Amino acid sequence: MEEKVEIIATDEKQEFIVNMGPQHPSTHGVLRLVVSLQGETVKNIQPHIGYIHRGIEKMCESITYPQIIHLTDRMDYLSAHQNNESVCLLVEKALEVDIPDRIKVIRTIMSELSRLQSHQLFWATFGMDLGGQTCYFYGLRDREMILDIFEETTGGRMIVSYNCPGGLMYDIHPNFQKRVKDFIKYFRKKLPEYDTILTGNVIFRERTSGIGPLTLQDAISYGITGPSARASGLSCDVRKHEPYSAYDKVKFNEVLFSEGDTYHRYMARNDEMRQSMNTIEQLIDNIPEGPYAVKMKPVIKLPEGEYFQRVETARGELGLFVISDGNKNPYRVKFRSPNFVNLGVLNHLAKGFKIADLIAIAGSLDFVIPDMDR
Amino acid sequence: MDNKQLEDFIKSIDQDLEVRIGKQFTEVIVPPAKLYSLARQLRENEEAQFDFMFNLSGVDYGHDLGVVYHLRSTVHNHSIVLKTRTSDRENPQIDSLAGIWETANLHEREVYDLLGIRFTNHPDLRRLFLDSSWGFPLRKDYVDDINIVTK
Amino acid sequence: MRSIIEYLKEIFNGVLSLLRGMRVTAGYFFRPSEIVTQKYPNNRKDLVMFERFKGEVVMPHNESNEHKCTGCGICEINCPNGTIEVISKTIVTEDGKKKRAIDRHIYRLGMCTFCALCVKTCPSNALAFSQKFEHAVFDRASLIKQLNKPGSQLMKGVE
Amino acid sequence: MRFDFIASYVSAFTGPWWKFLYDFSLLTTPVHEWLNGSVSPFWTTVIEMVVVGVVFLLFYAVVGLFLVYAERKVCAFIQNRLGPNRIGPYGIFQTIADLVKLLFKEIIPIKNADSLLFNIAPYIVIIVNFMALAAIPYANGLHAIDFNIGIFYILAVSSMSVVGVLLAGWSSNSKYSLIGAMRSGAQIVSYELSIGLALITIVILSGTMQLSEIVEAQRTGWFIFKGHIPAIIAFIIYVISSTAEINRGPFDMAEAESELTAGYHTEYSGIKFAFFYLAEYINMFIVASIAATMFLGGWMPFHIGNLEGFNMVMDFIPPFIWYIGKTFFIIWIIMLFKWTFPRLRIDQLLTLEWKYLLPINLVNILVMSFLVLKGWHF
Repeated sequence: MEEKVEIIATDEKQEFIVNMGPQHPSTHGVLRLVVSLQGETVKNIQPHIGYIHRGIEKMCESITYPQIIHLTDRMDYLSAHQNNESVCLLVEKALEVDIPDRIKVIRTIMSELSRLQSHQLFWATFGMDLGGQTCYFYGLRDREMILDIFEETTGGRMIVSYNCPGGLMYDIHPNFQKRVKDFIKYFRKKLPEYDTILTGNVIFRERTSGIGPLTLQDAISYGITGPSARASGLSCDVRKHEPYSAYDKVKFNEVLFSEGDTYHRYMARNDEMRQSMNTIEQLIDNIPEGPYAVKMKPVIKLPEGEYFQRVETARGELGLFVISDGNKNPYRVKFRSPNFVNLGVLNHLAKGFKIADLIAIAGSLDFVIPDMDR
Repeated sequence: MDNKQLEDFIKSIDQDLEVRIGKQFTEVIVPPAKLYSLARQLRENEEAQFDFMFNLSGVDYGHDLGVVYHLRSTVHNHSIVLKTRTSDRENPQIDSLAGIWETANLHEREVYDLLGIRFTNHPDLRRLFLDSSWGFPLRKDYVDDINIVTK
Repeated sequence: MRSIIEYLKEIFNGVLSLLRGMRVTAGYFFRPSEIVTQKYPNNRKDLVMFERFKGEVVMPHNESNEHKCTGCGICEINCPNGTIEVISKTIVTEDGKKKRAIDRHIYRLGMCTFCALCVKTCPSNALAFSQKFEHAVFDRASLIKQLNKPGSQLMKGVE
Repeated sequence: MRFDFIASYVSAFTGPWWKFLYDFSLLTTPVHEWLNGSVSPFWTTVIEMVVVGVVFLLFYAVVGLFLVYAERKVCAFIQNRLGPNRIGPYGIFQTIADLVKLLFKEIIPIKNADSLLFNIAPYIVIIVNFMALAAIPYANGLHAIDFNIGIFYILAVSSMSVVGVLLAGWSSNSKYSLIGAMRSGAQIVSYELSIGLALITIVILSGTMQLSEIVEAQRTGWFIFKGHIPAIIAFIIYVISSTAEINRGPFDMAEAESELTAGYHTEYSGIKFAFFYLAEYINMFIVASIAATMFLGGWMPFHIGNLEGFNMVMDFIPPFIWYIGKTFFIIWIIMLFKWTFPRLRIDQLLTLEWKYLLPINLVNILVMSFLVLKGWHF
């Protein structure tokens, strides 16, 4: 009798350790998850990051503020516009520069477009993580149109570097408004297709609903932001709480759910696509006339002090914390990147679920690895 | 609570704490010894309820090493900044707040990795991005002849 | 009985949702006109990049091999990662004054991050982006380019 | 040696030569008789076996390569892409080029792998495929072996392929492979049941297990129409569970790309990987063939009862074309499944089988038996 008990005890200790990554089809980059399994059930996850740690914070200490912008492009490459904007807003706030409305409106449109393309890519890769390969191509097909808009105006597709302290690098392209309107018209037709293929699909629902639930308390304690937190009911949209650029002039809803499972994290992003389109539609015809950039000093020096700027990227709140000693280089720059913080909750969410659910949960948190490592 | 009320609130907790009202946030300078108890009170006090830590950054002030905590309350929607610093560069030790806010866990690992500040009572203090062959690159006295080229 | 009806309803709705999805994909299967991919190297001739596309930094020269670069080095200062190196020389102008002029403008394409700060800050608009996007080469050394053409001179009227 | 059979060919060609298309026994019987007359019966059997073997080998390669190409093209069109388009017109030689590449690729030996099992696994899968292919009626008279328990034989043989998959996963000393193989084992064992029961529904209707007779019995109408509601339900269940049986999406748990990289064949390279890859497609061909034979009349043209005129018109299309058409229609549906649906989770897969397919199947068999007893079928 005693012997039998002992065997069971040792069996429970026997963990099957699987290394997921750094090269794995569904970690979306070089994230490495050391997963302890018991059968198919996940017992523990240890994320190992740092495979593309580039030391952006250290690099920022030796370059000037306009030069920081091109590094922020490379953190969360799907929210490049918002990342750029955080630096510009911080510098403008510190120097108390008054920004004309035209710049604000264009920045808002660009941010929303960039959120839209990020969520499209989320939809695409989430579908692929769950095994629906076709979603990936439909998502990319539609995202390509936004990238074309970006390319026409900014010259870059993902790495846009469009904002600069005091305004924008160039004025919008003459075709910009027409193209955006065409895109919205096109995408409003295609979005129901997304729902038919994935959202309504019975397999998809079974795979996602009830998987990896995140309670409101946990979301707050783990510091989760963005659509992942809003699916749990945490109202954390910086665009609502601390409106920057032209967000105080537009009407949009903060998408909130209370369930917090994988399905609702997905739905939060899905609904945000609609909200983004509404926001763009409100602004695209009302871009005020004016200069596209304010004349700034050739060498930008922030007054001594500490500055903090939050922006809402597609994945959550990006905080930019800068300590300036009055030089043209910042003394210390800290990026509070949403992905890095969201990674912390992965173990908590996926424990006790199957290995296939781990993929779904990690997919629904929508990681961008370069943003974690910085 | 606005910045002024927050200042009074902090003073009511501990008279000796230095409170500054900055451009954006009320800043509290805390000695490392008092950090944990103050954080605990800020988290649990009904009036304050700073339940959301939205940033934690380690700073090398040249002589001192410090940590800056940005806290917010999702209930009352006010923010506060805690600052702590230690002058021990050889073995800097600061209490871990991972037991109060779960998100501090990863943040503190990052600070340990890049600045070498040891967080006592941290559940899992390992290096995060780099391996042990590196020094602490975010310190101002970090030297790397190969990778950091200055002209 | 009710549970059996629920059971059948569940199956019916599930199958229906699957069929709806299949209708979308099968629809695309029968509409090859909506294909978006291109046969890339075959359509090189009609590929037109957007005019603002940041392909690589170039220094436009006019017909008489003149450029606008004065060799001031602002692009080098503004470049965040040392992509640009301006090697200047001192020349004597016609009226006998000593003047700084460009000797070689080195551009390392392999390091460039296309932040556009050099093009943006150049006081004499000497730099521009070309729309070339096929950058692959077999030798890393050929990614280091000299932007001013040999024997070129400063355009008249540019200070 | 007598060369009489040549005379019969000549007479056939001077007459309506296209008769071969409608009855392949016109082509094979003279050869068989000539061989019987020339050499001893033992050698006749040996020679025929070799010839049939070579034909199947060629058939295997051609069908496998074509299906790989077809899948790439189908999925490309579904996904708004062009698909392979470089080698040959519309890229039809793409898979041949891929095969040549795989033939020349190095076979990487795996450290600590059980080399005997590791090497043997792909061959088991291939052999199982050949055994199943032999019993399928391709056209009138084009049938390698006509067992009286043909459908039973195919079921028995095709379930062997799981052995190859399990061996591959176990022997390659990789955790991903092991998980993939274990999933595959659980999956095939459960779905074997559904396939069997769905086919038994039709066997009840036809009253025989011999494939040639099953096809012949559909001369007056395909079973899916003859058996109406229960036959249609059985057909749907068969298509779903056969998709699961051959480890294809949405049931591709065994190779689940986004979870297990490539599942049981993660560690295979070169031609051994190609074997697994081809076997997957031939498996698809086999299950589609069985579906076509059992539900859609095999090579039998589309007939409506005693409508002579209509049946005559349909008979003009050669049986082989009918067979290929039906098989590829089902293959297309299976491909459409894969490229539309997300993957199920392993426990959902088993839930689907045991909670939904199995009860429906059992009720369906009851209904079908009742139907046959009462004679309420067409």
